[in-house]
Amino acid sequence: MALIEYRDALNQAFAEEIERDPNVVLMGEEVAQYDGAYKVTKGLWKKYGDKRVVDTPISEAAFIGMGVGASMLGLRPVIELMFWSFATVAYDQIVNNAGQVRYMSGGLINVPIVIRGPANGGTNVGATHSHTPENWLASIPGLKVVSPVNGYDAKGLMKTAIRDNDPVMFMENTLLYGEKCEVPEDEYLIPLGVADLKREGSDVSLIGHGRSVNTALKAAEILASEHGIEADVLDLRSIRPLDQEAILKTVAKTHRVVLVDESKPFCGVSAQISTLIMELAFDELDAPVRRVCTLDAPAIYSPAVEHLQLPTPDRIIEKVLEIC
Amino acid sequence: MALIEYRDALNQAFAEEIERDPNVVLMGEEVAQYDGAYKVTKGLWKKYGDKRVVDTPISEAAFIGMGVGASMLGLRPVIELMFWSFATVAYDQIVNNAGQVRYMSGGLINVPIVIRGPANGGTNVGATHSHTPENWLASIPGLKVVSPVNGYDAKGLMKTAIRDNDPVMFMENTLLYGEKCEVPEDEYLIPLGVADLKREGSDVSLIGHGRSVNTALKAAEILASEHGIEADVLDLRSIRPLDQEAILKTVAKTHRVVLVDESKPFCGVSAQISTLIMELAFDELDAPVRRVCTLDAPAIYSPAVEHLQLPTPDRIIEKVLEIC
Amino acid sequence: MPKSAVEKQPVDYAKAPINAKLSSEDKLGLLRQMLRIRRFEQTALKFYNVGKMGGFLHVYIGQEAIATGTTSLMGDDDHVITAYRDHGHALAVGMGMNECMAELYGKATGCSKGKGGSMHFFAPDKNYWGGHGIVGGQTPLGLGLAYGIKYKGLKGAALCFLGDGAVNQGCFYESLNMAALFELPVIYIIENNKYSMGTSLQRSSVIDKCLAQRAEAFQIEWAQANGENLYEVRAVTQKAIERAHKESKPMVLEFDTYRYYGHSVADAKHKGGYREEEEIERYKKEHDPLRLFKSILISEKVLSEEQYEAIDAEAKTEASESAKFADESPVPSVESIFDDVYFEVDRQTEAGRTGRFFFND
Amino acid sequence: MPKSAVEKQPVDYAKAPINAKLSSEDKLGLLRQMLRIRRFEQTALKFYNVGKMGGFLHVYIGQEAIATGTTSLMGDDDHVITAYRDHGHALAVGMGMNECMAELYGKATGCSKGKGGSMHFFAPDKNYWGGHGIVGGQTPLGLGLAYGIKYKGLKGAALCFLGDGAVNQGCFYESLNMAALFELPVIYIIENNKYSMGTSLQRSSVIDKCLAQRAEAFQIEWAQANGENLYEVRAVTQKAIERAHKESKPMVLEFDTYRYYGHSVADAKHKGGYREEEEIERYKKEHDPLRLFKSILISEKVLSEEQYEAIDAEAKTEASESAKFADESPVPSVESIFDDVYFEVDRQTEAGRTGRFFFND
Ligand SMILES: Cc1ncc(C[n+]2csc(CCOP(=O)(O)OP(=O)(O)O)c2C)c(N)n1
Ligand SMILES: Cc1ncc(C[n+]2csc(CCOP(=O)(O)OP(=O)(O)O)c2C)c(N)n1
Ligand SMILES: [Mg+2]
Ligand SMILES: [Mg+2]
Repeated sequence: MALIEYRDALNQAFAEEIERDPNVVLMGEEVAQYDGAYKVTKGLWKKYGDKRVVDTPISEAAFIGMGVGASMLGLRPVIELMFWSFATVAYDQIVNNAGQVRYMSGGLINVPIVIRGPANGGTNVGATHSHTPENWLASIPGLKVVSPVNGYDAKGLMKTAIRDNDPVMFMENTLLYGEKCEVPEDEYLIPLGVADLKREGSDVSLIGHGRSVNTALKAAEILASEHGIEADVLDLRSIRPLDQEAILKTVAKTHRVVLVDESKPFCGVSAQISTLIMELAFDELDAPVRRVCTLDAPAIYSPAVEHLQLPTPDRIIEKVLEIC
Repeated sequence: MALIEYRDALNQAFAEEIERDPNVVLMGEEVAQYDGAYKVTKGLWKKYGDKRVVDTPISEAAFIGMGVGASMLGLRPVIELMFWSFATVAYDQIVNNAGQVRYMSGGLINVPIVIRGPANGGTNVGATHSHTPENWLASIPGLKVVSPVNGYDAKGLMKTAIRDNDPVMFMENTLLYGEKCEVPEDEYLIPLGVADLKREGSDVSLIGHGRSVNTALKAAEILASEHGIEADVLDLRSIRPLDQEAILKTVAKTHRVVLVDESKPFCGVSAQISTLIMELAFDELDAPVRRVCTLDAPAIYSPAVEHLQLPTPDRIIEKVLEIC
Repeated sequence: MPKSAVEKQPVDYAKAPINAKLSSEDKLGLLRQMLRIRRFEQTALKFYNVGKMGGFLHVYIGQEAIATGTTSLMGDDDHVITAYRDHGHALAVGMGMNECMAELYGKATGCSKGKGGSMHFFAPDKNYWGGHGIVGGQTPLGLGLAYGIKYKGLKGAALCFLGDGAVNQGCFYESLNMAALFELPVIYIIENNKYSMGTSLQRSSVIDKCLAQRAEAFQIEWAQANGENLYEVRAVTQKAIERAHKESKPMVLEFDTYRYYGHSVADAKHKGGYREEEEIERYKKEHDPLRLFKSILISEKVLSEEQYEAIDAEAKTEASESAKFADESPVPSVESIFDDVYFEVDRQTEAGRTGRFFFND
Repeated sequence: MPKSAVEKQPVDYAKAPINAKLSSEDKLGLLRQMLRIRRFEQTALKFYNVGKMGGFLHVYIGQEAIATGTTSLMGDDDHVITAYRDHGHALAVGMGMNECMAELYGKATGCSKGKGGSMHFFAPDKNYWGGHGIVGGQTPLGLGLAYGIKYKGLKGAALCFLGDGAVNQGCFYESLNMAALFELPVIYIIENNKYSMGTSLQRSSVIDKCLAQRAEAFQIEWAQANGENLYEVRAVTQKAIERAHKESKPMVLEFDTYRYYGHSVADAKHKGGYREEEEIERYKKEHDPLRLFKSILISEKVLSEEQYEAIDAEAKTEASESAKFADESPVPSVESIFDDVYFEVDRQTEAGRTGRFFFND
């Protein structure tokens, strides 16, 4: 085991897959010579050269479409969006070309690409740079969506995503890139569609994905120490495919649920999870499912305020106490 | 009262608002000289000329952004997307420029535009042309989303949308354009955020928007005649703002809910409504909320099959019988 | 508008090496191909109008020389992608009328299992990548095909077709810049039929000589030619393909052409609306690629009237038989709606069996 | 790379009518404006580095002559819109340092109430429409400003600024075609500082003479000029504005310029990474717009060293006072997060009181 940063865990995943499969190519703005805007691809261009690590102009629609087209011929492009927010200028290429071409060809084609980059608020970069598009994209059958909270998961899921034969939207987080965790020296993979119970408890279930899992874990510690409430903390890790069994299991165990989601509440991932529980575990519920989401407005810039727009341990605890 | 088609009701709304306000201008592909791909703007160019009704090149990003920019100077562009599916090539202009500029300017700017066009499946035009983006767009604070089921509502809501000082995403339906209904001769407006109870019943609540309301009404008739079940049929009409009171009222009345939604289930509008009921009316429920959505795959072309991918009276009845 | 090509041009282009080397067999094959496209679509129109199909039907008739001429030059590592007016290209690359007609009928035997429809024909085994409904959306995909070809070290080209209206989608210019920057062997072929739905070229684009000339902004070579003359199409395209193979350089070609029918069958205004009936008639009379090539082959003594009739009869029979095949084919099952969404699910791999993929309760 | 402008060019451009008619007052005003931008940003940098601000800070230093020169020509019906490197344009159109600095601090007294930050300054009362973070996203908005001006029958122009990297966003070309087609008075001004983040122009764009020349593809007039010389910027821009006012025609201008600091403060690689320290030093020494204009005014006997020091001191004081103002200003309340989302809600109109708008339970 080595204690490394989230960004370096991803970096290892890229290096290993580049060496394993000659069809893997990284592309995006500043990913090569500049080492990536957030240094996630640091050193890879130096090591693997122009063919495997490619800088692109600021033309997201063209280079994502290019990746999709190249993948139809068997390449495995791993395409960085400097921010997932910039998916808005390449939306047609993602939704229609990556997402629908297999279906419209009656299964003759598959699109083995990964589109990756940070998708989070909380860094004071304003509304245009703080979108959390996991609900937009997971709502589209044909796409897969992954959102890991730590380096261990990020590496294992990224390697799987690169080997997956369908388009995987991989959502990272600039607030997590610098966080460290233990990552094994030996190769490992983590399947998509398998949630991870990151904390064991029996009184309430906190369910989230991405950075919200950390917030939930913080809340869980306070709930335990100050309120004697023990929380299950379930990390979905992948949103589509979704680990429904793990969700139903924790609901059946605690009968009380608070969903934590750093995206917006309206039609957010939390709305889908809440609905799923309603549909499949209604009778297990001793109380209504509660949600703690990002406050429902565009991301505010003000550093003094934005961190309070995102879910906080306090808001989670408040919700938990309402139903426990 | 006159019995006219949905498309003509919209046409009247445009004509009346063009005459009322010199800042109203219609734009889009084929809206002028061609009378609109679906004849919704028929005769308006002939009558009002080049200044008020404008044909554009196939450049959605540019002409929607142009409309947003012009609206900042006080114009009231009503912009047609030949299909709402084409919003994918103008997504940044809609989400970030129409949707976020007011916020990022601290309220100094407002964007009084309407973006309109059909947003529906069921016409055998394939996956790329059958998107139902109401969940994508309603998930974005800053945007408003409307989806009327008949000509009367369409006219009243369109006139209100044009006068509204925020960006309104107006979602029509090619399967409804030809449907007739009674529309008053005298001017009338219908506010956004007010649902309409289209049928009265006390046993179960069927809630939907757009064309799914017609499907719900058909199901309600069969439920009454064949099963003695009387359904409330609530038409949301506008999705954001949302008439929460009307939803809670019907839930408190029937205690049983089936949501009908022609969009996809994952993070769809139906997921948001289900979650809202969970959050605010959990104790009113005698059974879990059920959903009838479009089958969760890209839109299939096959005319023999696609109509079965959308919600049908049968599937609604099946769900109702599960909980009644 | 191209001057009628009948009088002069054939002479020159027939002499172009790529055409000079054509055997009589080859030439008759090219004629047959154009006839097959026309008869296939006329048959499709007939059955569309009696309700055998749904959605849109965008007919290619009038433009046959372009798909036929360009794709006739393709080698093993050359690839094609186009927009929604895709029947001609599909047949030209060798797809069968049966799977194409069945697709229009929305049958399980269709090339896309009835899931794509008229706008979405595909045949990867024939290097044919569709068939795309979003205007301009295929242009970055064409770039990607070229990227894949180059990445794999193959000598090939990606032929990416688009219309005169599609040139105003921004991703096309993003693609041109990247094609030039990365030196990718993509050939953008603008089929300029003068109209995008009801909008004439003049009302949608500001240009100097032609649309292809916009390539100069990105230092890309371009050429404009008469798309009604199959020899000319082949000669001009051959240069671009050679360039792509030898130098891995992009190029933009523009072919003048014309569609005889409406934008789609729904298009009522195309006659006497946005274009004069007289204009349509003139094109049919003076600029028809089939008439022209027929007269050329007859003057070359490669073809006789009788042969022509025989080939035409064959094409008609093939077309009506494909309609019979389509009509008798089974429709997709409702369950099959969930197939072909995810590769891993279809193959029931470990990945495809892990987690939930579809969310109808 | 522009040859040092010190030796020769001033002579000519100073004589341009638009500059010749400038009073000494005016000239000192222009110098003051450039100095204010530089001192404001240097102060901002200082406090950014001690943690007074969040997010990005894109500094304009080195490019001051462009925002100052172009906006100095604006009349009542001329409008401006730019990208995220927007402090210079904001001050140049007359925004106060206080509201700008307070915005950087994320304070309620900021021009956008602390909601927009560095990339999103706005002042509609000064015809300044931002401040936009999505590269190229402002180019259709600029088109729309021009559309609004023309629709209202006003004689005005929309100045829309973009970077040398932003030219590769497709919506820019869609906008150019529509600007030409509809004859809209939009002037696209490319501030070519040679780099988009760490990518040199050569690695992102394929061009002939310059980026602006791409306008030829749409039959739009263009001009390239030296952005370090305020007189040159004014003279060249004036022609474009006149054209816009008189003929309602678009134009694309490109100004050679250079940014002394990193792309944003986060950009560590800009020195010795993607560009040589020597290059940066040379630009500072030989191509600095402030130095240049100062030397011009001194040679014109309009300015003395003492005056310069006084104006500079003023600017520095104003800047540090704005930092004090920002520091002492209140932060927005958490409740205010829900303000400024919907006009109707903010005004509590009937529409704003009907239905639910926000969805945190
Ligand atoms: C992004 C997008 N906008 C609009 C449409 C609707 N549409 C389909 S075809 C077409 C006209 C295209 O004309 P052209 O590119 O000249 O091709 P042609 O039909 O003449 O072959 C339009 C506007 C679409 N499919 N996609
Ligand atoms: C659509 C989009 N893609 C990428 C980015 C990230 N980004 C911000 S600025 C920038 C470089 C732009 O360079 P240029 O246009 O030359 O302007 P400059 O920074 O030099 O003023 C990039 C890639 C973005 N904000 N928007
Ligand atoms: Mg055309
Ligand atoms: Mg630059």
